[in-house]
Amino acid sequence: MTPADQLTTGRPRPEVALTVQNLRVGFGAPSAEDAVRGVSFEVRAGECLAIVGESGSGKSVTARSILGLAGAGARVRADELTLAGESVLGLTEPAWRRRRGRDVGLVLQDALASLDPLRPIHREIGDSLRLHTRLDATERSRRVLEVLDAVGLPDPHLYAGRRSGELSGGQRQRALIAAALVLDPPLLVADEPTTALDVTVQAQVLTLLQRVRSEGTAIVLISHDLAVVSRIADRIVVMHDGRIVETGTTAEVLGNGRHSETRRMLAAVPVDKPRGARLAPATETRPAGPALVADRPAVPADPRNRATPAVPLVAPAAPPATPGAGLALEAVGLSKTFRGPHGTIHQAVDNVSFRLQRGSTLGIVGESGSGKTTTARLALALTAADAGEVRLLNEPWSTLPERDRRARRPLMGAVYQDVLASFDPRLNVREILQQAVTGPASAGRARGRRSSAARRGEAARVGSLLDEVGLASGLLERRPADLSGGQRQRVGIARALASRPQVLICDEPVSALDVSVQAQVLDLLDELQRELSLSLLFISHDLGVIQHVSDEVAVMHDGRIVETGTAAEVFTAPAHPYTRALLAAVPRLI
Amino acid sequence: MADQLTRARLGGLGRRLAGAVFVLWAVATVTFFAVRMIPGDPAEAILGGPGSQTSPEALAAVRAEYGLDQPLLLQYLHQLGRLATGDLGQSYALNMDVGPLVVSQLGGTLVLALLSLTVAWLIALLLATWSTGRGRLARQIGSGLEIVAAALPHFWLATTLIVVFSIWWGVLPPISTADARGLVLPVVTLAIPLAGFLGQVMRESLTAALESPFVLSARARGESERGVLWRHALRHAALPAIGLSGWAFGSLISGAVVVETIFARPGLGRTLLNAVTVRDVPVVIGVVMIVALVYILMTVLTDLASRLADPRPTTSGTGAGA
Amino acid sequence: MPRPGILRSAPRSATLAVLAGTAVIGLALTGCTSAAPTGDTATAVEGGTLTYASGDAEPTCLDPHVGGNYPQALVSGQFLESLVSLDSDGTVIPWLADSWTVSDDGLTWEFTLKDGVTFTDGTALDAAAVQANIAHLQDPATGSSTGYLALAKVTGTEAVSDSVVRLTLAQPDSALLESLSQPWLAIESPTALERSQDENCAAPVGTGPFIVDSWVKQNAITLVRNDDYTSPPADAAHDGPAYLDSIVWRFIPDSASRYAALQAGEVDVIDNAQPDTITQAEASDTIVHLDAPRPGASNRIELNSGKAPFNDAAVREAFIRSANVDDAVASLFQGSAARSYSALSSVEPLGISRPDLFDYDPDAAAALLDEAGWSEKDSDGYRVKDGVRLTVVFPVSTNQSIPAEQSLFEQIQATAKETGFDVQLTKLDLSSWYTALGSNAYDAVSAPYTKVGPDVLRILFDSAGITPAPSGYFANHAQLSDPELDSLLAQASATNDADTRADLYADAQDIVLEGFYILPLYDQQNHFLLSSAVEGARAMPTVSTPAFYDAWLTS
Amino acid sequence: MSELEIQVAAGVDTAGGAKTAGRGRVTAVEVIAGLLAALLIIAAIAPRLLAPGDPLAIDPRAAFGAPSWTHWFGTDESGRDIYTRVVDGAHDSLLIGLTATVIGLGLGAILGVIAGTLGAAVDFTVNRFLEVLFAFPGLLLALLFILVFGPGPGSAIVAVGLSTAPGYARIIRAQLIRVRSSAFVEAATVQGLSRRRILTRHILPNTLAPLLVLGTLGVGQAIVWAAALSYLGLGAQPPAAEWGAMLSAGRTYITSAWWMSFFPGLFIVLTAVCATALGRSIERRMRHA
Repeated sequence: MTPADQLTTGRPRPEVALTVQNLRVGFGAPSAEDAVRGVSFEVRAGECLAIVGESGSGKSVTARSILGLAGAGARVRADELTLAGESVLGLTEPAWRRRRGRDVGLVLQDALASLDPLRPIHREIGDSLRLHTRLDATERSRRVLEVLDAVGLPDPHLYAGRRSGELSGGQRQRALIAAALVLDPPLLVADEPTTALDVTVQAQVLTLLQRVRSEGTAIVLISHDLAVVSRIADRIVVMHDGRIVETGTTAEVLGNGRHSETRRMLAAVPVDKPRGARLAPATETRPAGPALVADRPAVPADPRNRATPAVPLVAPAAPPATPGAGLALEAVGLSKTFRGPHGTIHQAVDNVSFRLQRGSTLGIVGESGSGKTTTARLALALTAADAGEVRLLNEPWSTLPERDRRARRPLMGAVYQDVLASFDPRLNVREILQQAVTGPASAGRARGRRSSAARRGEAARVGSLLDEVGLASGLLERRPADLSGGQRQRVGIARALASRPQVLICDEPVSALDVSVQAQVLDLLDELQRELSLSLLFISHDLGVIQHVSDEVAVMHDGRIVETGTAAEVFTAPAHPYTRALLAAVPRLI
Repeated sequence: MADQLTRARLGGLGRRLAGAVFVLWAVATVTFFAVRMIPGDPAEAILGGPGSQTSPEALAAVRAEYGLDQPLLLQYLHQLGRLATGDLGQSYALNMDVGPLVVSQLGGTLVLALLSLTVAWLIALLLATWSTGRGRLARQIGSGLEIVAAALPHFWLATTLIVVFSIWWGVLPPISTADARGLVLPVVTLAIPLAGFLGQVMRESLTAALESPFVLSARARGESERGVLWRHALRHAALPAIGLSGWAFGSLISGAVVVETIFARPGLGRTLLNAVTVRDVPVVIGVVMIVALVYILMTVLTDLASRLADPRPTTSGTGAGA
Repeated sequence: MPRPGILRSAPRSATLAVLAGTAVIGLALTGCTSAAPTGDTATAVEGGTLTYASGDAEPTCLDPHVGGNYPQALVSGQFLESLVSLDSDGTVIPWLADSWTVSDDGLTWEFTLKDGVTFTDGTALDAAAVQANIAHLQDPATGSSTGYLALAKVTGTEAVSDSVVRLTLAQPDSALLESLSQPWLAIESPTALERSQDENCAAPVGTGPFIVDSWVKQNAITLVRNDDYTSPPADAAHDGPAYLDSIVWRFIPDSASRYAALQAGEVDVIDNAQPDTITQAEASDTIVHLDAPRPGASNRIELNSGKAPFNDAAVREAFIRSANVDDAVASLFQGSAARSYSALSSVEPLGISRPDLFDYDPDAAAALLDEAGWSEKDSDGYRVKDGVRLTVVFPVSTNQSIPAEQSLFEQIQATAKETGFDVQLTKLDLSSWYTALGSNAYDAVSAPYTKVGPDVLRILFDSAGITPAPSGYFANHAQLSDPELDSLLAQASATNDADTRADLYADAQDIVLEGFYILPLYDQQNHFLLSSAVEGARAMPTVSTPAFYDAWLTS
Repeated sequence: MSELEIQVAAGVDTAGGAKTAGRGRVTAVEVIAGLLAALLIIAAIAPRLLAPGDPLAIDPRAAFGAPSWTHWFGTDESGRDIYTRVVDGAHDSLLIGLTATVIGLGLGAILGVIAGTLGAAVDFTVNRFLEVLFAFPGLLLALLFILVFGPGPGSAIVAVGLSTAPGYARIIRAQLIRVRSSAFVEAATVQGLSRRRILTRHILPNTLAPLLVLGTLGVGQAIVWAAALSYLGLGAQPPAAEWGAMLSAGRTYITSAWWMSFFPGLFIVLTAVCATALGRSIERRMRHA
């Protein structure tokens, strides 16, 4: 980070940047339950308040209500809503407009979409100046360059003329922050500002926000990720179902969270949790009985059911089942290039070799564009490698013609990130699983003439698959589109297990999930691995997840594997500088 | 890298050109052989149909004059050769070269089409901006108007407009005039259905743009609704509609067939319909060729316009005609 | 659809040979203002532009020598002139020729040309010019059909002097003068004729009151006044140049647009007026109706007597009696067309009318059919005989029948159905229509035929007309083959005695009408609507084309 | 692009925008469109139920009657009741629209599937072919077809079918390619399903699922196009009670009897609007089903 100018202009700060008292926000019919139900908090100058909660907790609606942007159909009521010392309750739209940008700035999650992709960033940033000041064009552009320089964008003169699509993820997030800071508002609302970013970039952005705060700007940081907010938040507010369930300093909340929701969230963070440790209450991983079909049943009041975070089910040091019993999957010298749109050549995977021991988990970690998904596809033999070979259970795999490989395909299952897309939209859960159970075998048989016994057998197998992944049989007739994210991923896992595979390729299987659902799925995979002696190739960008699930780890960067080793080796004594940089950037709880 | 890109772009341009030439050649070939499938003797058609009591000598003379006595393949090659040099042949019915005829009719149609395109754009923009962000009722009214407009057949609209504006109220001429008044009804006739199509696309992308995060960002800066609309959303809304302009031109040519006939305007559409009615093959080929040429040109222009409006490198083009 | 005249007019005009001195072109005027030459030239106003909107197809060549069809005649009459003309009684009167003589054997004609006439390109009108025109018409390269046929008997020309030209004929031709009166035999500048055909087609040069100024294809022809004009026909209302500065000759194929344009004042004259607009015009005081029926045959339905079922006269009569034409004509033409009971146009003095034969009488029709063996009816209500339905295949040319006429056929179809006829109307474009006729795939058909004089009967009903020409075309659609009729018609065309001729034609018509070979409908319609601001416009007594030499615009 | 592709593209977003309306809820537009469609179908199958008169019954004395209580839509030049004829015309018009759509959709589906399944060379060829067809915009292809095969209702149907086929083909090919490269097809490969089985079980059903929507949207456009050809005198002919032909016949009398062309035209528009609304509604429901 360049030690640039002050981010702020030294504009005088009100003592209290924001006061919210009993905020209620409702949508739709007046009778409908409010999305935000009586939220109160206060943010002082130079303070960072984090609002944490899972999707649907009401945190984003709260954030937007602070800017009067809850939406056209929203009913916003509060006992008090004071921004920079002035009440903004019942403001007219023009009056709101005069305050937005000047008194409060907003930073959104996806900078690619949050900056107009058709306009150069200097225009986007200059808009605030145009709207709120009387600066002329030269003065405006001077200030824009100033603030771009301050947020650490290299060579502002060059980059100011570019559009968001022409910037890297980190650059455009800086530009977005610059746009919010250009008028030096006393309050910055940041709604998941680092969520889609690679871990190293995320660290840089958090550092930038820290600087902003240290110069006296108040920050309201919205996030689902406790680990992220723990780095910069002074105080944390935990929201659940539209209410604040816990509030306190960062240390208090993280160290001594009292509310079950807080504890759940803390327990679910995989980073630094030993291999085999449960992340979610056992009842949630495989809810017993048909009543538990939802991802998150109502938080049980019974204290016996309370989550017990970080308590390993088995001794953390216990080795995975039967290691060294042979190789499940082996890749030797895999390479793959792709041709770009203008004849450019992109080396996606470059001489990648790895070995997956039977019954163990190999985690492949890397940032976006590192080649991990291509590696997964090569392992699945969905793409032909330019060079190198993949062997399955010590027998040829990638070199077989597809026709011959088909018979061996049942040995390998796959779990996908976008699991919904991996289901034929025309099929319901029963049909999906049935097809998976029948597998390629039925192709040889006379169509539709399977014996009734065989059909009964299939139905039984489908039922037992559902049990294995903890889904109620009531979901059989539903379509995946009607299920929740966690349920879908469970169906995905059930399908992968249907052919009784020995190897499971998991490509970012939990990236799209809320942290507590992620915890359930990770627990489930862990249990299944144990029960079925599965070998897992687990691919993720999330070091925390990888650390938690892997026996061995391979770190990918620019198409190459830069470091391999046991999880313990790689995470405690990283050898490669890139691994070290990655690890340093990982947000941890405190 | 930069070199590679330049070369790739040049290659793209070359492919594009080759593609255009290919399409023109194919259009010429398809048309040539299609019209040879017409039952009856082309020489008779030239002399005015089977009722015209032509003598065998006259037929022979005509066959020789138009090269119809040569083998079909030779005729085809001759035709290609002539087309390559811009010679579109002689009209059977109009007693003049097709090239100058078609070129002389092109202007009127282009003026009509371009004006209609502009007016359609304006109507679509107005309707889209009016009906977006005003709640469900306005959106449904806007969407309903667009669907109805898109379903309006040109011939019915033209007739209805003539009845109301020319016959009942007598405010606008029902035929082309030396001044611009005669353009009003034809342009409106062509523009309204087109606006229905453009508006549907425009309003949907406008809605999508207004719901996108960058608009939220702009609002969070204190941008007014009008500012949001004009500085951000409209440009995004216009993109798909710009991409449609190539198609729009084609649909306007179809419309021109009807509109030019009803409003007695000179132009390609009327020429084409006349030629089809009297089976004046060279004129049909000529009009088809020139329309294909202009259409290809329009799709290239459309692509360029799309790229200007959306300089993002990932733009996938419009696919119109390509 | 308006009727594209290119196609329609070719066969009609191609046979428009005029018989000696019998044509009387009626000029009926309706409406509140007279559009005929009134001699009221004192009040004529000079200047102004008249806009004419034609519903006929745009000519492909403005030189009526080339081809020779009605749309060409319509416009070329404004800038080209003929040697002679007809007055409103049908008498031949001088035009470019002051006088003429014919030898006793009828084989030599001498025409003395008007003095001091020059073509608008400065070329003088002299005997050589007439010779050049006749040569041009007879040159196969010109591609003349109408003029070529009209001059079929002319074998030689000779310039007796500068102003006297002599024509030599192979056989006597009492129709020569009428032929020469037609616009398709107009005299053009020999200098201009030497240009390429394309150039000449774009702007023929004549002696007329207007000059072709420009022709924007598919849009308009602009004509400007010939300020040196000296050669009006003998029946013109004034001398010297025309009153109008210019005429814009537009092509508006759509009849509703055409009328709307007239109503809106965008144009001053329209042709091919539809019946409903005529009715509206007559109710209006700003639009004047000019009715100028064409000579020749009446519009009629011909019944194919060459094959079943119409080879049975009783079935033909039954069909005619089952068709309610009167009500249909009244409703569709709203008084703009009178019912005809004749084979000939009402302007033909030798035509005879037999209203008694064409009553609508479904009972009589039913009785006739019962007698003829078509006594049973099938489930659809159509008559059958020996398992065959009583079907009348009726191809309709959309180019030759205006919409009202097509509706008339539909009404005939509907009324004939009540008696048990299954009339199958098929609307065809001209080429398919000819094909249907040529392959004898019709039982009834309606084909207009324009030809001055009762000799049209010989073309339509002589048994020789059944045999198709090599191109497939034939005129005797009724396929009437009656030696007695053939002989009557031959005698009529040979005789010089007017009374005998009239009797012979009357007998011939009786055979046609009493044999129920045709169902007459009305005269060939030819209606113009004029803005009431237009004064002095008229239809030429030759082939009813409009003439604007005497016309002027009231301000 | 084609009209259809626009309708489809717009429809997708409309369906997205309609999410506020809820999945299963029937909107007012759907009710109206459904009722109208039902009436049109009744008219097409059993016209006498809606209009007991004879559409061909003439009554010269009642010709050119303005709309009145006895003749809701007025009478035409032969005194025929226009309401009866419009009802009666539903059969021909819908049949023409449907047949043309089936032809277009069938051809389009064949071309699209061939292009999407038979390899790159075939895809390339079909694509070039479609490009060439697209260079005959709109009515041009139909006019050319009619030039060759002569005018008439049959020609008009095939001509409209032919000129809409490229649009369908492109939509179907794009859909097929989207499906082919979709994650669930990949998942099926991973399961070890054979190419043929993936094609018949997953790719084709998902590619052809939108045919119903395409067809419904397309019928409206096909009716308008066929009517345009009839109007130009190149399709169905009067006195056939086909709407385009009726409109064409009525246009002659437009200055004195506007109702003769107004009502048939109105029903062309209503049918097309109805088809669009229904197509969108089916689309939305299929998406959420």
